[in-house]
Amino acid sequence: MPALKVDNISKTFPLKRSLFGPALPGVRAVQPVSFEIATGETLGLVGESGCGKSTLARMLVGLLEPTEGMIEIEGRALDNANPAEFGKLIQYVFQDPQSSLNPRKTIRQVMEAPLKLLHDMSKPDRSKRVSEIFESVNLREEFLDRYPHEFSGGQAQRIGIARALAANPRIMILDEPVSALDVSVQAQVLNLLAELKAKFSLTYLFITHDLAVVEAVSDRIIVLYFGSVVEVGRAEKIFGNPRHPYTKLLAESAPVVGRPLTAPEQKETELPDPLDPPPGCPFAGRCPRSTDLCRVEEPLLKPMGEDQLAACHHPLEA
Amino acid sequence: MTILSWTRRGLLAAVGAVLIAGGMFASATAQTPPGVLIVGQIAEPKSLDPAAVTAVNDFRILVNVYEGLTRYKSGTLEVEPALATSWSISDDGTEYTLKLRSGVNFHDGTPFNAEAVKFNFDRMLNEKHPYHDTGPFPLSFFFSAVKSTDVVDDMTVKFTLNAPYAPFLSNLAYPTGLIVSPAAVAASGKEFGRNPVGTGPFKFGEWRSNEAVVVERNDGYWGEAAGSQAVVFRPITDANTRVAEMLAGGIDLMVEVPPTSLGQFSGDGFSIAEQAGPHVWFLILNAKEGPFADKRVRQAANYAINKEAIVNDVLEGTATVAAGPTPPAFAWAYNESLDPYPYDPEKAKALIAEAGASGAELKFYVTEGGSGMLDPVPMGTAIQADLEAVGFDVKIETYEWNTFLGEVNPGLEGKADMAEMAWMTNDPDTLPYLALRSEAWPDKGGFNSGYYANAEVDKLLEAARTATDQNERAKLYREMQTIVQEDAPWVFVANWKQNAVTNDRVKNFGLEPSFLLHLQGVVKD
Amino acid sequence: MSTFFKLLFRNRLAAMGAVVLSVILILVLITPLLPLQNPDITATADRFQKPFADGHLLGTDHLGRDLLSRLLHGTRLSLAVGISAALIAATIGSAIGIIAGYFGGRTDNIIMRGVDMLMAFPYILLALAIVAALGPGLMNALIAVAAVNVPFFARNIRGITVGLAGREFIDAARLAGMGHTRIILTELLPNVLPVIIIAMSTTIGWMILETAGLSFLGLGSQPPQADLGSMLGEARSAMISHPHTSVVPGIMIFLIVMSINLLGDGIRDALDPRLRSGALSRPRATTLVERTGDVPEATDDLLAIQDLETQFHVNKRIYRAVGGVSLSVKPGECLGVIGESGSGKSVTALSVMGLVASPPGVITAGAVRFRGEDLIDAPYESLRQKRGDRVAYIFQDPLSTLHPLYRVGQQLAEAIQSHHKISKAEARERAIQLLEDVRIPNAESRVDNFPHEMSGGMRQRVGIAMALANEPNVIIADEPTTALDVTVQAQILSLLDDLRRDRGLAIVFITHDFGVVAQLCDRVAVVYAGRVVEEGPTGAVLDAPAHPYTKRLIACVPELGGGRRMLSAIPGLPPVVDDLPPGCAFAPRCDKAQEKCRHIDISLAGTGDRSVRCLYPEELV
Amino acid sequence: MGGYIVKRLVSAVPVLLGITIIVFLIMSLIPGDPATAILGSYATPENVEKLNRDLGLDKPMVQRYFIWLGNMLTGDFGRSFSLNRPVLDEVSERFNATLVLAGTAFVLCSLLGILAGVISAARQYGLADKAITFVVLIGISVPSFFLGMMMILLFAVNLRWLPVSGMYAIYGGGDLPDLINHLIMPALALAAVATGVIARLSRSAMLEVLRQDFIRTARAKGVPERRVIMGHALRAAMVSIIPILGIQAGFVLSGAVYIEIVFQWPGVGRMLVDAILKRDLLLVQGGVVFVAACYVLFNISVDVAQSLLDPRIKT
Repeated sequence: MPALKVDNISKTFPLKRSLFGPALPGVRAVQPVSFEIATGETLGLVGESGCGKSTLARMLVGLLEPTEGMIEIEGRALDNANPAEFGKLIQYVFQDPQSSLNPRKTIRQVMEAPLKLLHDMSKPDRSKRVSEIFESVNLREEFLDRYPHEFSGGQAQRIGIARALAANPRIMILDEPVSALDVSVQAQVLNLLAELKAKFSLTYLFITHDLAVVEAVSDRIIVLYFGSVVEVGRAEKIFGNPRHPYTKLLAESAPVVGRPLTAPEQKETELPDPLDPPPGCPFAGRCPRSTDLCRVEEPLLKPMGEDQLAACHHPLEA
Repeated sequence: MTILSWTRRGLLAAVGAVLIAGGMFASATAQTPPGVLIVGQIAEPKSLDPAAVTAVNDFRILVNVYEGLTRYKSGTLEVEPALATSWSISDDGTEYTLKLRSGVNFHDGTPFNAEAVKFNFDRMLNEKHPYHDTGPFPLSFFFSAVKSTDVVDDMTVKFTLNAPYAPFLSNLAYPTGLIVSPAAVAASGKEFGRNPVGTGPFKFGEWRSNEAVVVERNDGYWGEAAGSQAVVFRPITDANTRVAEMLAGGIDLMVEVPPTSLGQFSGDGFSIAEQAGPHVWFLILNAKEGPFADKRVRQAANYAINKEAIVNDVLEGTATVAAGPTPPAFAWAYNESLDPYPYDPEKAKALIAEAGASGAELKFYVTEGGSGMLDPVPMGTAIQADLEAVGFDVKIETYEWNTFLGEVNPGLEGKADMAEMAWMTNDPDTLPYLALRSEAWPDKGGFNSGYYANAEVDKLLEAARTATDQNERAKLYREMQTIVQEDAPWVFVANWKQNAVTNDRVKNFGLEPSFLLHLQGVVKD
Repeated sequence: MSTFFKLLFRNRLAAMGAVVLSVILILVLITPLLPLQNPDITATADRFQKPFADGHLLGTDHLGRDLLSRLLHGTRLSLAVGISAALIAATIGSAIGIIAGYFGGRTDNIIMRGVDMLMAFPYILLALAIVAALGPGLMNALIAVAAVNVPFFARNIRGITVGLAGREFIDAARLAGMGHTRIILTELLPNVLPVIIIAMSTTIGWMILETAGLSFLGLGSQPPQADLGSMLGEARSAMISHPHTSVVPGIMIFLIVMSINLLGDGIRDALDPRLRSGALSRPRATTLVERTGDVPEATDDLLAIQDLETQFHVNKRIYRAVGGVSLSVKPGECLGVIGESGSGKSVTALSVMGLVASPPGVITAGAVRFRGEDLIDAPYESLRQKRGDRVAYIFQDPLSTLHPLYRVGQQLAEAIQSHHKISKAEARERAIQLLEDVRIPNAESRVDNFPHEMSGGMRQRVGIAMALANEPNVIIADEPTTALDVTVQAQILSLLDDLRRDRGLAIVFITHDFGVVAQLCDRVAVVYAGRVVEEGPTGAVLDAPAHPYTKRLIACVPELGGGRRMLSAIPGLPPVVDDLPPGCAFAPRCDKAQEKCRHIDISLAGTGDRSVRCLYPEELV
Repeated sequence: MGGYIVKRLVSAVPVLLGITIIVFLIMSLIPGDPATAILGSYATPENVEKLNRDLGLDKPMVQRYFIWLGNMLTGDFGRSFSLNRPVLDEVSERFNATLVLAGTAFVLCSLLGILAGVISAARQYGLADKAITFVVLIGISVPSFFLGMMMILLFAVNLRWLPVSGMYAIYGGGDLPDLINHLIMPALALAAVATGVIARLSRSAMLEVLRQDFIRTARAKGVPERRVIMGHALRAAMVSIIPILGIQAGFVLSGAVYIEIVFQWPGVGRMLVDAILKRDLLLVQGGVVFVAACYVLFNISVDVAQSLLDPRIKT
């Protein structure tokens, strides 16, 4: 049984109805998406800004209600309307650690809230548990009575992780957890996350735009483009051996020491207008391999070799 | 740095512009032209239809544009001929036949005649009259005694009353009896109040809303032509602003000078006119319930209040101490032998102790202003302090005038122990008849809000009203005053001396006891 | 809390307000104990006594009552009314505002429509009508004044709440199992409270004025009770003849309202966390210079930064953001400056043209020479003429660095017109040309776009076009691609590279990304805690880093193609630059550090084009 | 843009309808009635009742509301009891006077306030800043009616520079210089508080903006400082100043009540106060609806101005 099963989940944001015009169809931020995460697995989710990765993440933890589709955790379908129910099973680590902490509350107050509200723990139990968690994220207990602004980005992110752990979830959604951090600190946090995963037998969904990071932490990776999954594959293989042209573009764009500077594409490359999505493959406008077929028919995700799926009419050779 | 020089330049320019603007118009406060008298009024008139208005403020304009059948003789409250040259009264006192002045035309050129008089009274009194809808006519009850008005001939008119009513001729002199042009009413309809036409020494010029009502000399006036070419009535509601305008030369004449400002005008350049009138300022005491149900306590209140201090200090000498319910201005009916209650707090305390009312809690209705109320809040406050000094516990509640009347006129029962009140009347009958008889308790449609009842007084007042001989009436009124003073249903506080200030360009100005403002003879250089 | 008071009293006007208000408050609190006359005893014969009359310090009013006594009792009442009205309005208004702002949608819509209605109703008339309906009296005036202010609080607080409700900690609270009520009370309220307090502190004064206004209209306290408004109202009729009776309460109102306003401003500033960092003070047109010590000699570099020291003076603390940095570029050369956040790389770049915000920034030592001319002590006008003309900047976030309200064409034209007198049409032509130069398609139509109508990559191209507008000699690019997606970043980098080669531009490229440096820069300088720790040709430094920091930093960066793995990390955190340890700033995190490293001031040393600031370098240079 | 304006206008309809209900309810709840006010001292319950019947006030409240609303929609605002003339005539005449006064005061306070705020911000902590801060504080710390009275005392009574009251000279006036002459004091007294508020908020808006990155960009381009302040910074600051102007316009309109009383200005504010006191229901209702409609319209134009200034606002 997978830890998390997502079945055709999608999100359309309604547009404000104009007074005289016809009702508009709304903005589709996430196309129907399905995937599973096995227990103990780390699934990476990469995509550029505006591809819908945060919308997807927020649906997974119940902060946004999906327009359609279903979420199952360990075989149980979740009630979409109740974030507290999600809270016990699945937790979220935010990108900006400072803004995810209430500036007017001490760290202890922040940490105790889920223990009290989700797990109904008594006061001494809570304080014991908080100490344990704090120890496991390598933070000193004296920090507990301080306020969020007294911490650096790295420390604040550890607190954010600790807060998520306090709910004792099965799954953690990590939404760009290190992109606001400096490289020297980024490595510390990534290593910590790996330790915690083993220690608490967690399942991760790791969202980022940084290919090197996602490759370093994930078992499998999903590549998202314009709200749709374009490719899924093993972490160690997907960027070295992309089947979808977009994945290849991403991999080639990342600046790498020792690789000469080239612009992988020179054209005007803007994302399609979400208010007026083009038919067919959303990437067709940027794709060097696109044909008329691509501009008419939306490609479906198809298995391409072992453990790899891609949504492309003209996939790259393995 | 550039910013500095720039802001400095900007600032200089702004200051310069203001100075230039100020300088350019500095001469604009030029003196008003000669021959044009500018009067500071206390409010915008409601209407210039005499039948439709109730305020002295509006009357001050009306009496210069209209005339009544009778009028008050200058300097008195006695009735003399005006548009009626003579009259006769039937023996039973119910038929008044008036001879009208001939050769009088309204400002619109139509002639004044008996038909016009009939039109006027029918319009007010007959609900079926075609122009009754130009009302409402709130003071029509002044003539409620009139059963019918008949044209005897072109210049003779006869009023038939449903009972003898002594004040009738006096009421005809009251502004509600001013005669309007029937043709103009027919022409303007509901808008007649803004297009007035009468027979007076001035004719209506223009009405600039909230700025001025201008009346111009009526060159076709039957009597002596007016001394001014025009009179401008400016409504200036704020007394302070009115005083400032007077000081700054924006108006030539102001009425109702606040007592505290009188000192400003004592020097050269201004003259102050004073005139006692038929006004009495009193406190209604609730004789039905509470401590004032006991006559001794009511007398004690009269002793306790330092009226001298109120009229001389609070009112700066613009009033005299009242002795009883009838003001001395009605000289023929006034009881000279009455002395006001002296200020005697000790006696007051003794009386209160005797009545067992020490420490009583009193609720005191005070108004914030209102017709003839003088300075009601300071006066009320001073009264409160005096009453507290003799051991009462007085709570003031202030109300805006209209609300105040809404509270007081239906009677004080269950609400308050005392209330301020003032009346200006044209006849000694009016106030006691409407406010002291037991038949005038509020539930019977009168103004006896303190529920005073004395059978003797009732009898005297009824007799005085129907008596046609003035000496007989006077005797009855004097007797009534003695009884009422002893019974002390009110605290008699003050009789107002109306005042007005003119600047030194205004000549021949005088005030009338009627509180009306006749400007016919006034000249301005 | 103590910092709050410290901040409050640093503001001299606020302190003055606090002192005046406290004096008034103390006087008013002890009023019943003072040997004052009864404020209600009348002595009409003694009316209108002038101030300093016998037995009446401030004189008497129109009924001969002692003005001092009435003033103090009146102030007591007015303050009580003002404060209670503010409290009532704040409580109700804030509750409405928070509910509307938090729930949003239809609830918000309905509530705010109602608020709009009340606000469209002239508030004095509303107050008047309320008092007329309730009857006169100070209590009712208080209710009226409070009621008409509710909409203002509601609006204000709603605005703040909408901002807060979208913050991530609210999401976090929901995930922690909190319900709406709990979120409103424990998450939102504590954050809105300072705003409420600020709004209240500035409103009390207003409330006192409004109550005075109602008393002026004759609705307010009942005689003989004194409040400042009714005193003013009562004295009005004697204003011309006896002005002191109105001036006394008038001045008291002025003092109270002014001191409350001053204090309110002070509280607002002190509660505003940005003020602590000096963020609410205006940055000058150029960075403040307080240079001590010798000015280094000129060199023949195109642009030379020499022993530059830039500090931030915040309160009593001094942050040495740049602690003696020397860098130089020659024409056509690209110098990379790499470091983590807080290392001082951006401040160095901004110091070049005096663009460090000051306050709090101060340049305290060193020189910046463009073709030998020192820019640090250059007069404003000569510096301005070089800005954008000879030395141009490209900044990090193109959304916040372009003016949101001007069309991009206007912004480009302005860059040219600030230095060259050309016509509007010419400037527009030039702007279009520039957009084409940076390979923006449809430049003709794009020139009339507003920045928000463009994608991030397009905006950054505009930023580059703006830097190129006057064909400068040097471009300082401060993390120009950090906010961009990788695919866009690759395009921008290659564009910059092409431009550099085509035009012989010197570029100072500031970044934290080794990959970017490796691909674009000829030389690289590694900055740590405000100083250059290593410098050399890019290839050499990356292949064989000499400073332990450089080496370990490179090791931290995951490289694509390495698969799943543990990453090496540097323990500890970068130091805060207000309290740098003596010796090597990296020593506390360095596994090779010796005792000596912590004491000696280590200089940048090396041979040829490589140098390193380390006693025990990884490689010999 | 046109669609946006129409949309805003349509959305104002329920607000205005709500206002008619509020004003009608309040006026119905106020004790006392117009008949008492008309009859004055002679108001006996009997006379009052008769007069109320004549005035049509004996009908049920809901019925009266709909009669009033229906008439109003056909342009008939009814007749004022206390002034004995059509409400619409009186209100529109008075409203002009208020517009002149409040409009001038509004322009004054906007210009002076923003200028003061900009100078204050540009010279933060300098002498100009301190001087302006002080003057501005006086403006917002003195009741406007008190300020007005003091101005009359000084400039009209003692110095005789300016006329005490009114809108035009009674004789020989009526032209623009005469109007300006009468307008100076009341407009200044009315503008004082709003100028202070606008100056303070403009100052902080400017300070806020001056910290923004795009100001640094402008400086980095070599834009002269004066243009940085008056162009880039002020333009961006206007985005937060304009809504304040909208709110202050409401305050100026309301504050005109006091000033109109003190300076005897024939405006709608003074009229409404009188009308409330005299329980002149139709006049109050009509007047308030007029003022509110004007305020709502003004706010719509503020929003439109805002959307013209700031292209980021979706129209």
